[in-house]
Amino acid sequence: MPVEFGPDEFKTNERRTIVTRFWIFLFLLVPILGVGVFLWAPYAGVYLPQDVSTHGHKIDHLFTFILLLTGAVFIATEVVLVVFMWRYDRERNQDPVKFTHGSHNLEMVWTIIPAATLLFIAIYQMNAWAEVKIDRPDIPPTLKVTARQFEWRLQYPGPDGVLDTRDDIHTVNDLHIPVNEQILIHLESDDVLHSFFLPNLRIKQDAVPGSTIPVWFRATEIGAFDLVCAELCGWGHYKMKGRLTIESREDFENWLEQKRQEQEAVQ
Amino acid sequence: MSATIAHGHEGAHGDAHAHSGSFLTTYVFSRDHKVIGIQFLISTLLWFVVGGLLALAVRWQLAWPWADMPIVGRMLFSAEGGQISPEFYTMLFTMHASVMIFFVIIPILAGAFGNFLIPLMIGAEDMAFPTLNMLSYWAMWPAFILMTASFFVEGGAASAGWTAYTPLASVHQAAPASGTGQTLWLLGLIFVGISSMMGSVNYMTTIIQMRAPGMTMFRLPLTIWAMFITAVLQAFALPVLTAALFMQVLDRVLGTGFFVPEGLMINNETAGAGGGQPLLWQHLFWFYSHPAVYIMILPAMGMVSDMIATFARKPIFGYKPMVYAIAGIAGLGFIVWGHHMFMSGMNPYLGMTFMLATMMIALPSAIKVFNWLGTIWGGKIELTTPMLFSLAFVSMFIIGGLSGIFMAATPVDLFIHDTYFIVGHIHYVLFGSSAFAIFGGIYYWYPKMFGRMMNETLGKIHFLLSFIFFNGTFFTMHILGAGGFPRRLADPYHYEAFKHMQPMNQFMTICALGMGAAQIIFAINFFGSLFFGKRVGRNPWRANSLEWQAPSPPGHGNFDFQPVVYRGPYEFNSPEVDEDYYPQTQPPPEKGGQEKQKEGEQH
Amino acid sequence: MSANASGETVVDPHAAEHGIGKYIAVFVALIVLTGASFFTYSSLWPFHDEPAVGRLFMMAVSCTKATLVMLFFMHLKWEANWKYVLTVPPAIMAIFIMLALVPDIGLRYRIASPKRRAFMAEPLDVASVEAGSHAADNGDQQHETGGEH
Amino acid sequence: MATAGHAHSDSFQYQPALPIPNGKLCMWLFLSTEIMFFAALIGTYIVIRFGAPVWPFSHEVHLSEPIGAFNTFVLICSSVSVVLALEASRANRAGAAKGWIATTLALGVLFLGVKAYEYNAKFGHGIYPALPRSRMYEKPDLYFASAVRQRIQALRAEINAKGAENLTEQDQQRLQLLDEIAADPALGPDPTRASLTALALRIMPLGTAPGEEESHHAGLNDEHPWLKLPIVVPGGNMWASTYFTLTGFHALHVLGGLVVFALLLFMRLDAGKANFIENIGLYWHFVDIVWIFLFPLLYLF
Ligand code: HEA
Ligand code: HEA
Ligand code: CUA
Ligand SMILES: [Cu+2]
Repeated sequence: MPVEFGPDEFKTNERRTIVTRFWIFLFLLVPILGVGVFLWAPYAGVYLPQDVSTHGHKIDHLFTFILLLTGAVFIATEVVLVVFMWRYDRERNQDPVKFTHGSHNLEMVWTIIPAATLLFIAIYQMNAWAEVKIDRPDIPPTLKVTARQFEWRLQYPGPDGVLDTRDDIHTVNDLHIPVNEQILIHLESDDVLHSFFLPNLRIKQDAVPGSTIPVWFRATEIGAFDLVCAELCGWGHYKMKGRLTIESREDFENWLEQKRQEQEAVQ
Repeated sequence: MSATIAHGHEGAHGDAHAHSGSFLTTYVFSRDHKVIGIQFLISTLLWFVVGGLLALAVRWQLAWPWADMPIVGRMLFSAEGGQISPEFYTMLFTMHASVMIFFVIIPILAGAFGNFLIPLMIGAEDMAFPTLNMLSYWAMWPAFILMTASFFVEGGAASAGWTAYTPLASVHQAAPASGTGQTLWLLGLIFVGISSMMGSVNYMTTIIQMRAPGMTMFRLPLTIWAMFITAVLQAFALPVLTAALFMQVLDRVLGTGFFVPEGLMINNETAGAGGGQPLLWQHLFWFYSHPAVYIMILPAMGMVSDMIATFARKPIFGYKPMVYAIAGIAGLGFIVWGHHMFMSGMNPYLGMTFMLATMMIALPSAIKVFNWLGTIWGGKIELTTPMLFSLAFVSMFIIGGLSGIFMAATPVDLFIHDTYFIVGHIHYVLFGSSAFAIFGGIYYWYPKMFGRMMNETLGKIHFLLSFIFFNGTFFTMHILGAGGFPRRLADPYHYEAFKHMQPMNQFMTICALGMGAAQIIFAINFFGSLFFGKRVGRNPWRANSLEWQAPSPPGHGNFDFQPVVYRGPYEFNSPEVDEDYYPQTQPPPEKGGQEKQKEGEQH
Repeated sequence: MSANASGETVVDPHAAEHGIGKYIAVFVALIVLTGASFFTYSSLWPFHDEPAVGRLFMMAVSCTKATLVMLFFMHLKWEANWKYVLTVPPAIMAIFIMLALVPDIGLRYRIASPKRRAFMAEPLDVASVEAGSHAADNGDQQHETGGEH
Repeated sequence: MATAGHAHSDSFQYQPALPIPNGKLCMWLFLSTEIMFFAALIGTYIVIRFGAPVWPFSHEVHLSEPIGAFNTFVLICSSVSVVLALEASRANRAGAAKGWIATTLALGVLFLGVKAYEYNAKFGHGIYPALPRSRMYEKPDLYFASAVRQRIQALRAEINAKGAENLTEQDQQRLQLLDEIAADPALGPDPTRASLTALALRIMPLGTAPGEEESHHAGLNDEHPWLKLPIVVPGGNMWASTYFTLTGFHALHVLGGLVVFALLLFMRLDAGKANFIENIGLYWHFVDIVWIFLFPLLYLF
C-alpha cells in the first residue's frame, strides 16, 4: 500500500520558520542587488559610454527614463512578492485563506495603468527614432562605407566632391569625420550582413548586401573612438574593428589631402 | 502524412485495451502518452547537459580568451593547442542556442509536459493519435543526430548564430562551416519542425475532443490552456519557418537565390546568380521565432499558475483574465516579429509599427504577473521546492520582461541591439523563467510520473545554488550591454574599450560553472529518487486537478474510474468543504453521491 | 472513442442533398472559370496594357474556384459552424503573412546599391540593336556592361 | 459523436466540442498548417516577383500555358473522382469506390507525368537554378560573352578531338557554324552593348508579351539543339528559383496523396472506410486548391 505523503511533512517547527525566513531574504536580495548593480555600474565604468553626438542624449535620456520606470515597477513587484511571501506564509498567517476568484475592478486597474504607461513610452520615443532613422538630411553623402569580411572600406569623394569617381579617396578601417557637421554615410556591404556600430555616437545600422542604406549623425566632440561590427559576419567578426577619428574641419581636410597624395604616389 | 494520421487514429482504439507488450513496445516504441512524455523528459535533460556544456565553453572563452581549456581542450582541439579558435567559438554559441531552444526548452515543455499532462489533466485515457505521438518523439532523434553530426563534418558545425542570418548562412564561401554543417543544421531543424507539427495537431485534437464529461473549456487547468494555445501558435508559425528552412536548403544545395542578392562578392568570388532578398529570411525566420519565444514561455506560465495556486492553497486570482492573457500574448505575438529587425535596414516606418505592437504585448504579461501576485495574496504559502521555483519564475520573469521594454523602445534598441543586454534578456526569460518553471514542474509532477517523491532537501539546495549562480551569471550582462559590450565576439578584449570588463566576465564564468555544478545535484536527485524516493499516494500535494485523482504512476488508460468534472481546478479552501482542497471530480455535497465517488477512488 | 473509429456512423444524412449532379455542376463551373482566367492571356482580353486588372481578375477567379471546391467537394456547405473556426483564422493568417512582407521586402529593390544595379537583371534593350552599332557606345559603357570584376 | 462514446461501456466518456470525428478535425488542423506553409512560399514568390526589376515572359522560359491549363483540368477531374469515391464508399459500394480511387490515382499520375515533361523541357534548355550558374544569364554582359566563347571552344575541341581525317560532313557543317557564330561582333575584341544584346537575341529571341504576335524566327539554340549556348533571360534565376520551388513542393504533396491512394487500392473500400476516404479527400482537394492559385500566379501573371 503506497504511503500518503504530502505537504504535512513540512508542518510547523522551529527549523522550518528559520528556513522560510531565509528563502524570503533570498528573494529580497533580488531587488536590492539588482538596484545595487545598476547604481554601481557607472562607477565601474560599465555603463553608457561617453556620448559625442547631438541625438545621443535623447537615447540616453530614454534609457534612463525607461530604467527608472521599469526600475520602479521592478522594485514594486518584487517587494510585493516578498511581502506577500512573508505575510501569507503558512506559519505566520493565522487568518483564514481569502477565498476569492479575482476582482474585475483590479483587473481593469492593472490593465489600464500599464497600457497607458506603455502607450506613453511608445509615443514619447517616436521623435528620437524619427531623428535617427527617418528624417534623412537632404545633403550629398559625406562618404561611402562598404563592409566586407572583415574590414571597413571607406570611400571619400575626391576634389570633385562626387562619390564613385576616379578621384575618390579610399581608406580601410580608418574613419575620419569633421566635428559639428551633418554627416551622411552611404552604407553598403560586399558580402554578408555587418553592422555599423559607433557606440559613442549612438549609431547602429546593419549593412545589407545589395542595398545602400543611409546613416546620418552629427558629432560634437573631438576625439578617437571605436567602430565596431555588431552583426555576426563570420569567424573574424570579433576583429572587424575600425577607428573613428572626429576632428576639426581643418584637420579633416589635411588628413584627406594627405591620403589623396599617398594614393596618387602609389598609382 | 494523412496515412499516419488515420492509422494513428485507428491505433488509439486498438491499443487502449492492450495491457501487456514486449519491452520494446512498452518502453521504447511505446504509444502511451506517459511513456512518451518521460522519454521526452529524459532525452531533453540529456540534451540540456550538451547545451549547457557548450555554454560553459562559451563562458570559458569569454573569461580567459585563447587560454587552454583545462583537460577537455587538449582532448578536443589539440590541433589548436587546446584553445578555442574563433571559428569554433561561433559554432559553440550557435549550437548552444540551437540545442537549448530546439532540443531543450521547446521539447521539454510541449513534448514532455504536454504529453504527460494533457490527457491526465483533461481526463482522457490517452492522446487522440498515439502513433502520431510516438512518431513526434522519434522524429527528434534524427534531428539531434543531424545537428550533432555537423560537429564532425568538414568545416564544422553551423556557425551563423541560431538565427542563421543570410547570406552568411546560405553561401558556402562565407564561413568555413557554411559547407555541410549549416545544411545539416537546417535539415535537423526541419525534423524538429515535423516533430512539433505532429505534436501540435495531436494536442489540439485531444484538448478539443477528449475532455472528460463536465470539463468545460473554462474548467481546464491553465497548464492545458497554455498547451492548447501553444499548439495553435505552432500550427500557424512553424510552417512558415519550415518553408524558410527549405528555401535556405535550396539556396545552398540547388543554387536558388531566395536570400542571396545579385553581385555578391565573397573572397573575390561571385556567389551564385542571386536576385533574392537577404532580409526576407529574417522576416520569415522571426515570423516563427518570435511566436516561438512565447511557445517557450506560455506552457511554463501555465505550469507555474497551477503550482502557485496549489501551494498558496487559494484559487487562482482572475482565471478568465489569465486565459485571455495567454490568448492575447499569442495573438499579439504574431505581429511583433519585426522588433528583432529594428537595426536590420527594415523600413523604419514598419519599425514604428512593430514597436507599438511590442509595447502592447507587455500588457497581457503584466496581467499574468499581477494575477500571480494576487493569487499568493491572502493565501497560506508552503515553500516547497516547486513553489520556490515558481516564485523564482515570477521574480525572474519580471526582470526578463522588463528588460524587453528597453529593447522594444526603438531608439534604445539602437544602442543595445546585439549587445549583452540582449543576452541578459534571453537568459532571464529562457533560463530564469522557462527553465525554472521546468525544474519546478519536474519536482511537482515527479511523484505522478514515477510514484515517488524527489528529495526535498536536495531540491532546495539545487534551487538555492541555481538561483544564486543564475543571477550571478546573467544579471551583470545588463550593465555590460549598457556599456556597449557586443555579443557573439570570440574575443571582446580585442577592443581596448572592453578590456576592463574582463574581470566581470570571469566572475560570470565562475558563476556559470557553479550553476553547472548545481545541476549535478539535480541529476543525482532525479535519478536517485527513481529508486530511493518516498513512495506516494495519488495526491501528495492535495491538489485539485484531475491528474491527482489518478493512481501514481497512472496505469494504462490513466484512470481507474470514469472522471466526471464538477468545477474548476483551483477550488482550494472552498467554503463548501472542510478540507482545504476540493478535487474537480468530487461531487458537490448537496447533490450527494459522495459515496459513489469514494468508491471510484478505491479501485 | 469517436464515431469514425468504431465505424458505426456511416449513414450520411445529407447524401440525398448533394448527389452526383451537383458535383458535375461544380466541375463544369470550375472548368469554365479556368477558361476565364486563361482568357486573360488570349489576344481577345482587352486590358493587356494594365496587367493589374488581369491579375486581380485571375485572383478573383481563383478565389471563386477555391470557394467552390471548399463548399462542395470539401462539404463545408453542409457542415456546422465549426467550419468557420477552422478555416477563417488560417485564411486570415495566410493573407496576413503575404501582405506583411510587402512594405519591406516588396519595395526593397528601390534602395538597391549601385553595385547591385550593375548585376541586376534588366529588360533586353531591343531598341539599341535595331538602331545598329551607331548607338552611343564607348569604352566606358562597355566597362559598365561587363561589371567590374 | 458523443453517442459513440456511450456505446462502449468499458471505454471512457468524453465531451467533444465539435461534432466531427477526431481524424477529420486533425486533418483540418493539418490543412491549416499546410495553408501557412504555402502562404509563406507564395508570399515569397509575390514579393520577389513584384520586387524584381524584370521578370521573364513565359515563352522565354519555355512555359506553356495550355499545358498548365491542361494540368489544372486534370486536377479538377481528380477532385471530382475522389469525391465520387467518397459517395460510393458511403453508399457501401466498395467496388465503385475503388474504381474512383483508381481513377484519381491515374489522374494524379498523369498530372505528375505532365509536370515531369514540363520540367524536362526546361532542363533541356538549360533553365534551372544551379551553382554557381546555370546556362542562364541575367543580362548580356561580358560574362555572358565569355561563357559563349567558352562553350564554342568546348564544342570545337570536342569535334576536333576526333582528328581531322574522321570528320563527317555534319561535323564540318558544325565547325562552320561555330566559326560563323564566333565571328559575331559581340565575341570580338570590343563588344558593345548593342552587339551583345543582338547576340543574346540571336541565340534566343525574346519572348512575347501576352496578346502579341508570336515571334517567328527561332533562335540558334532552337535551330541547333546540340549547341546549348548560354542564354540571356533577364530575371531568369529568380524565376527558376520560385517556379521550381513552388511547383516542386506542390508536386511532392501530390506524390504524398498518390501513395495513400495506392495503399487504398489494397483495401476494401466499404462504408467502414468512408471517414478515411473523406480525410484523404480533404487533403486532395487542398492540393487542388493550391494548384488553383499556383496556376495563374506562375503561368499567367
Ligand atoms: C521566453 C522567451 C522570451 C520572452 C517571454 C520574451 C519576451 C519579450 N521580449 Fe524578448 N527575446 C527572446 C526571448 C523572449 N522574449 C530572445 C531569445 C531574444 C533574442 C533573440 C536573438 O537575437 O538571439 C529576444 C529578443 C528581444 C528583442 C530584440 C532585441 C534585439 O535583438 O535588439 C526585443 C525587442 O523588442 C524583445 C522584446 C521582448 C518583450 C517586449 C517581451 C515581453 O513579452 C515581456 C513582457 C513582460 C513584462 C513587461 C514583465 C511583466 C510586466 C509587469 C511587471 C507589468 C508592468 C510593466 C510595465 C508597465 C512596463 N525581445
Ligand atoms: C533555453 C535557452 C538557453 C539556456 C538554458 C541557456 C543557458 C546558458 N547560456 Fe545561453 N544562449 C541562448 C539560450 C540559452 N542559454 C541563446 C538563444 C543564445 C544566443 C545565441 C546566439 O547568439 O546565436 C545564448 C547565448 C549565450 C551566450 C552569449 C554568447 C555570445 O553572444 O558570444 C552566453 C555567454 O555567456 C551564454 C551562456 C549560457 C550559460 C552559462 C548557460 C547556463 O545556464 C547553462 C547551465 C547548464 C549547464 C552547465 C548544464 C548542466 C551540466 C551538467 C549537469 C554537467 C556538469 C557540469 C559541470 C561539470 C560544470 N549563452
Ligand atoms: Cu562584420 Cu561582424
Ligand atoms: Cu521577439
